[in-house]
Amino acid sequence: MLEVRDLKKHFRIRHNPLARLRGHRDHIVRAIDGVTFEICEGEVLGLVGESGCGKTTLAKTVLRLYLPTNGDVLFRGQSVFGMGRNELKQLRREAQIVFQDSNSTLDPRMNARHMLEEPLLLHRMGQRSERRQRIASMMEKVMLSPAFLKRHPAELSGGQRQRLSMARALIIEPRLVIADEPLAGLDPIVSTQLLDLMLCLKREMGLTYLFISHDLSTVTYASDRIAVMYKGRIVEIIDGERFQSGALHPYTRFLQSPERLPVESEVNGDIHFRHGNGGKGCVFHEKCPNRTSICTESSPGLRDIAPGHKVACHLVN
Amino acid sequence: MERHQHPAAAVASKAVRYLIVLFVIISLNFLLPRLMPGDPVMNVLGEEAYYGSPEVLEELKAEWGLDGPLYVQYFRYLGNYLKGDWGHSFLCMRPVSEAIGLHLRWTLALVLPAIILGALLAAIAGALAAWYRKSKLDIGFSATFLSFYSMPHYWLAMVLLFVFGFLLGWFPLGKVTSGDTTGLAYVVDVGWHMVLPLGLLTVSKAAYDFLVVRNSVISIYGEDYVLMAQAKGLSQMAVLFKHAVRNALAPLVTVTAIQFGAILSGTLMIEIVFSWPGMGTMIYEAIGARDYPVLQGAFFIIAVCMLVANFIADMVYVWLDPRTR
Amino acid sequence: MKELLKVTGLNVVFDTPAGRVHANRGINLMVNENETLGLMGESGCGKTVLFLSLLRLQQPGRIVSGSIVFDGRDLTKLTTSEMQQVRGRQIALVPQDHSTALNPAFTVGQQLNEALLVRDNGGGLWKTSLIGCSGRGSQAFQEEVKAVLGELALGDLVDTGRLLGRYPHQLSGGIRQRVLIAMALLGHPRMLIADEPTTALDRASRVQTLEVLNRLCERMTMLIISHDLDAIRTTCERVAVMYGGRIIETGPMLSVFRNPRHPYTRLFLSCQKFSRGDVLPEVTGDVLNLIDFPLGCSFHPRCPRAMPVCSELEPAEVHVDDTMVACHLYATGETTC
Amino acid sequence: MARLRQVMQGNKARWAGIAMLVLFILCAMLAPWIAPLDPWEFGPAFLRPSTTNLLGTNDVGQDIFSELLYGARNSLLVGFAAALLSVSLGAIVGLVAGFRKGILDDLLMGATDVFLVMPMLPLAILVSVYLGPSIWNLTLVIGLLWWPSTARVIRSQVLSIRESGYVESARALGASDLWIMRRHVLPNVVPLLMAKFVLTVAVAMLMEASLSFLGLGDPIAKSWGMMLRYAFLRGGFVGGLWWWYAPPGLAIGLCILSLTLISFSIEEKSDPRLKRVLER
Repeated sequence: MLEVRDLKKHFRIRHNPLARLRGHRDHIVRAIDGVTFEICEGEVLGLVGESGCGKTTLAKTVLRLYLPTNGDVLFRGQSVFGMGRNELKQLRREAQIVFQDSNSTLDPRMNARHMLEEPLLLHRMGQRSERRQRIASMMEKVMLSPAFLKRHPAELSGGQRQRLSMARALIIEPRLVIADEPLAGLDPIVSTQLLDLMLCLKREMGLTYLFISHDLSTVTYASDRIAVMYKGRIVEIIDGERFQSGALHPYTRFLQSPERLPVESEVNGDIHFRHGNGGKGCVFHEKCPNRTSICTESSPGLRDIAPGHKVACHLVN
Repeated sequence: MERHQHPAAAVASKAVRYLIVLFVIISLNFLLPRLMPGDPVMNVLGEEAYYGSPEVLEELKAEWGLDGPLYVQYFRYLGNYLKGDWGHSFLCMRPVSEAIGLHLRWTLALVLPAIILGALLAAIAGALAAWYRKSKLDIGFSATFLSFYSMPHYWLAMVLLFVFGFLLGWFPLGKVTSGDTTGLAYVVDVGWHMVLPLGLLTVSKAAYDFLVVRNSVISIYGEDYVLMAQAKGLSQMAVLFKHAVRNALAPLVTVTAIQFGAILSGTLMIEIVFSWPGMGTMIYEAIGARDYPVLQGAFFIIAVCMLVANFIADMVYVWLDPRTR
Repeated sequence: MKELLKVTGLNVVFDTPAGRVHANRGINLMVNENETLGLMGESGCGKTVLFLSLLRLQQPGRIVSGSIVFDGRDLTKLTTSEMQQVRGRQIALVPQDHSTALNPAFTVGQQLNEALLVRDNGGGLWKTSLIGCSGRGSQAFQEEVKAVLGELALGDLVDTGRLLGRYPHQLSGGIRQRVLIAMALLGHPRMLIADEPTTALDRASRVQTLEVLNRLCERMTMLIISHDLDAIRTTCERVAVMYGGRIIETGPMLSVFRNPRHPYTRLFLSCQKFSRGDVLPEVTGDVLNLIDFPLGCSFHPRCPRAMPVCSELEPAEVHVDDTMVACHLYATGETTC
Repeated sequence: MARLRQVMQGNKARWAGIAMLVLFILCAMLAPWIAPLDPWEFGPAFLRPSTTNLLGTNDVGQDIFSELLYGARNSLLVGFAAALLSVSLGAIVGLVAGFRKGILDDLLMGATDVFLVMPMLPLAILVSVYLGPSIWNLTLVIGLLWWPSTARVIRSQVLSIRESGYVESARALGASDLWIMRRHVLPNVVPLLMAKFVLTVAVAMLMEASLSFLGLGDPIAKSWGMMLRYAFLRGGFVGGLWWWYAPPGLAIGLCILSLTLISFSIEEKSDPRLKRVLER
């Protein structure tokens, strides 16, 4: 359904001319640095990685909210970036995104009804009465009582807001939903409830998910396949069932176990998470417990290890 | 996308921007008399010269750079301005730069202390009002400063003069000194003359700053580090004046820069009421006599003052807020 | 074991434009000397207000009734200046959000120095500002800070001198978090309150912070507020569960984790440790808001085992084995009222 | 109860401001009907306040109270007209610059920066001197010089809305630029524009008064600034005739106070940060 081919998104941190004269080079943040994967109709692909690894950029680039530096995304075989006006409109209908922070992604001046009506108006779906009906049934699906229709985002709890965000994305009946950390910042009980709801809606509406999270347990629970991302690259893709026991990449194993890792000397300037390393060496080599000389020199590509299992590591056979 | 800048580069790029502004101001000064209705020659030279004999007029035109094509005039003008030759005042019969030099210091003598004292007053009052929010103290401060903020400065100057000068006779009715004094006596005399205008300016300047400080302290009050400072065991006053006010200073500096024009204008106006021999009085007299070169020179020098103030504010801001470094 | 902190019947309310918020309703809590107590509960259940009340920093909330006895003194009866003596020097706080808890205008060194000055000279404006602002100070200060940072596994990791000259925004989250712990420790407090010490951190820093806390809890009294089960499991001897402004279950950590009694505790724990293939726990209803309480037990609208009595009577605290539960399921004749 | 009082307190200032402003506007509109005398008619000079001349007369015997009522007309007119001009200009520049990033934005903001550091009063004096004294020239000068601060504020607001999560989410739903402008940007900018307008009216009135006081207003037209000028110039001030110069100054001050109160209350309502703090 969705094919991502060698997608790259680099942000250029610009300095002004004077700073450049003083030796400040423009540097490039490689937020996503060559990502390839595909999502099949009806599956849930989980994407895990720590905050700052490029997950959100990936989600936005896939849906053409950012233009990529390189690479292509095919939606049903058609290039997302080559789409014309009408095709793009169709894409916006069929592929939706639920953002991480429902607090800022809902317009503070709109109430729930207006927010749910906006997508319908944008895609010219239904007459007034039909829209009303759709809104009511969507509210029911996400377990919000009709009393909430008049409320503004500030008057809703975090869980309710996130459910409203879901409703807003789903009301135009998309096929693919990219959920960017939908459970982040929610309490365990609320997030479990929302996870349950998301999976219910998937079955009910026949959706395909790209489920992005930093929380291993929810991703493991919900996903058919899991992709692990580190510093703008996918280091491992594996079936959800084999994830717990069969993961091979050292970074995935680090995520799974509470082992201690050496931390880079943080006070010496390198404060922010630098993405990628210009293609030299494996992205994980600085922290990898079992690196060898080849790891610092060449960057490993994703290789098939077993059916449905790809790893980007020199040391895995 | 965020742009990261080296502090020195930031300062340098600011400096470049200000140079451009300076250039625009000089150009504006050049263009205004030529664009405005009426003959530019008359606009620049004044009526007396204009209606004099034709030969003298030609001579004056050449002397004043009004002959030749416009672009030649322009470059000559630009060169003169940068050299410090800003024209000749018809009213007091001397170079504009000299007249301005005489008056500017008296204006600065009022403005600079007023800014510093006003900021201090505002910082203390604003912080206290924010801390005891919605108390009588807060309401009292807010009402007082708001009234001062709203009333025209020169009108307040008249009222003050009437009350403290005429009725009570505590302070002199204007001017800088009462007569021939030297040394310490002179300083004391000037100080005595300064009390009313300076006090008025200080409170006016503090009026707006007060609202700014109060608002920023209130919002800082909600920050975690203030809670943390309290949890550390600092006293209320230490939390307020060390942590909260320290972080309210940066917005205060920004506001001072933005308001510098207003405070300067306020000073110009009250100088007239207090017969204070500063730029305001000079401008007032020049308006009456349609002394265009003086008005243009005054506009130029005040603009330069504002640029300098903005530049200083930028640097102080960087110094105050480590996050901008 | 000696009791260090005992909270009895604490009620805290906030008056907001939307109505009166009952943030804490009759909290009973006890922490022994050298014990670590974990406090769990969802956001909005009143746990933040509870620990702020322990330091009397709950403004604009008001302590309506109840007592907070710390080391034999009732904190609710102390004057403001006496309370200042308690803060930092008796009870210290490690706040939740390391990115906002340090003042952006001062260097790390100045802020650590301030903690020391408060401990030695008191928290007055002059005593802390005149010397406190002026740089990194004396040899003794350097030594002491070095020792504390060493204890937090920061000593070998970073150059202390450079760290002290840095501003908070120049540091990574993990380092900031440990600077905050160091700041709390410099006051030599008898008890440490850590609010969600591991939530806002990346994985590596989280592991390290847990190690640090684990070491600290051997020698200190601590109150750790978290819904990170790993954090509670590795550090706490006892846990308390909070819901709707009340403590609904307390007991030894292992006993509560293995055999949760209150339906809410069960739900809370099961929502965090499900694995692939499990059926997700059924959750109905919404988060409680602390203004309009349901009659009876505040959990009954979401409770899978609610009984008729639950919507009528507020359950009393009942002791079952070594744990205390506030639930009608465990009520025996003599304690219902 | 405490809550009610709180709400009242927040609104009290605004209602006081609105009431005062309405009173002034009524005075201005009804001046010909409520003014007891013709303010241009000469009579006995320097009369003290009495029942016929409520505030006495000036140096040429014109009734000060009637002058005050008629003065409100010009002062308010200049204020509102100049503010309308400058806020419209500023709003257009700000919206365009904020919405069309790139070279146009750079140019517009460059111009705004230049204007922002220019001393307005001296420039206004200079232009007025060249243009000659007239109410309309004053309005034009103030209106054309005062747009940059509005442009700045509007642009930064538009920029922050554009970068906000909810605009991104609308974009993901397929919204066009025009849609986002209409449905998300404008509704969030309007309260700010209102606050700015009210504040600019105050600034323009003060400016008008100052320029008139300096002798750059129309000498025949009645305005509060002109009244202050004559009171100062023709011995009302030196002679201790407080009823001459006190009322116009007070009128200007109260008018500005009322406008300031109104603009603060609009700003407070629309600034969620301040609101959050207030609700803590």
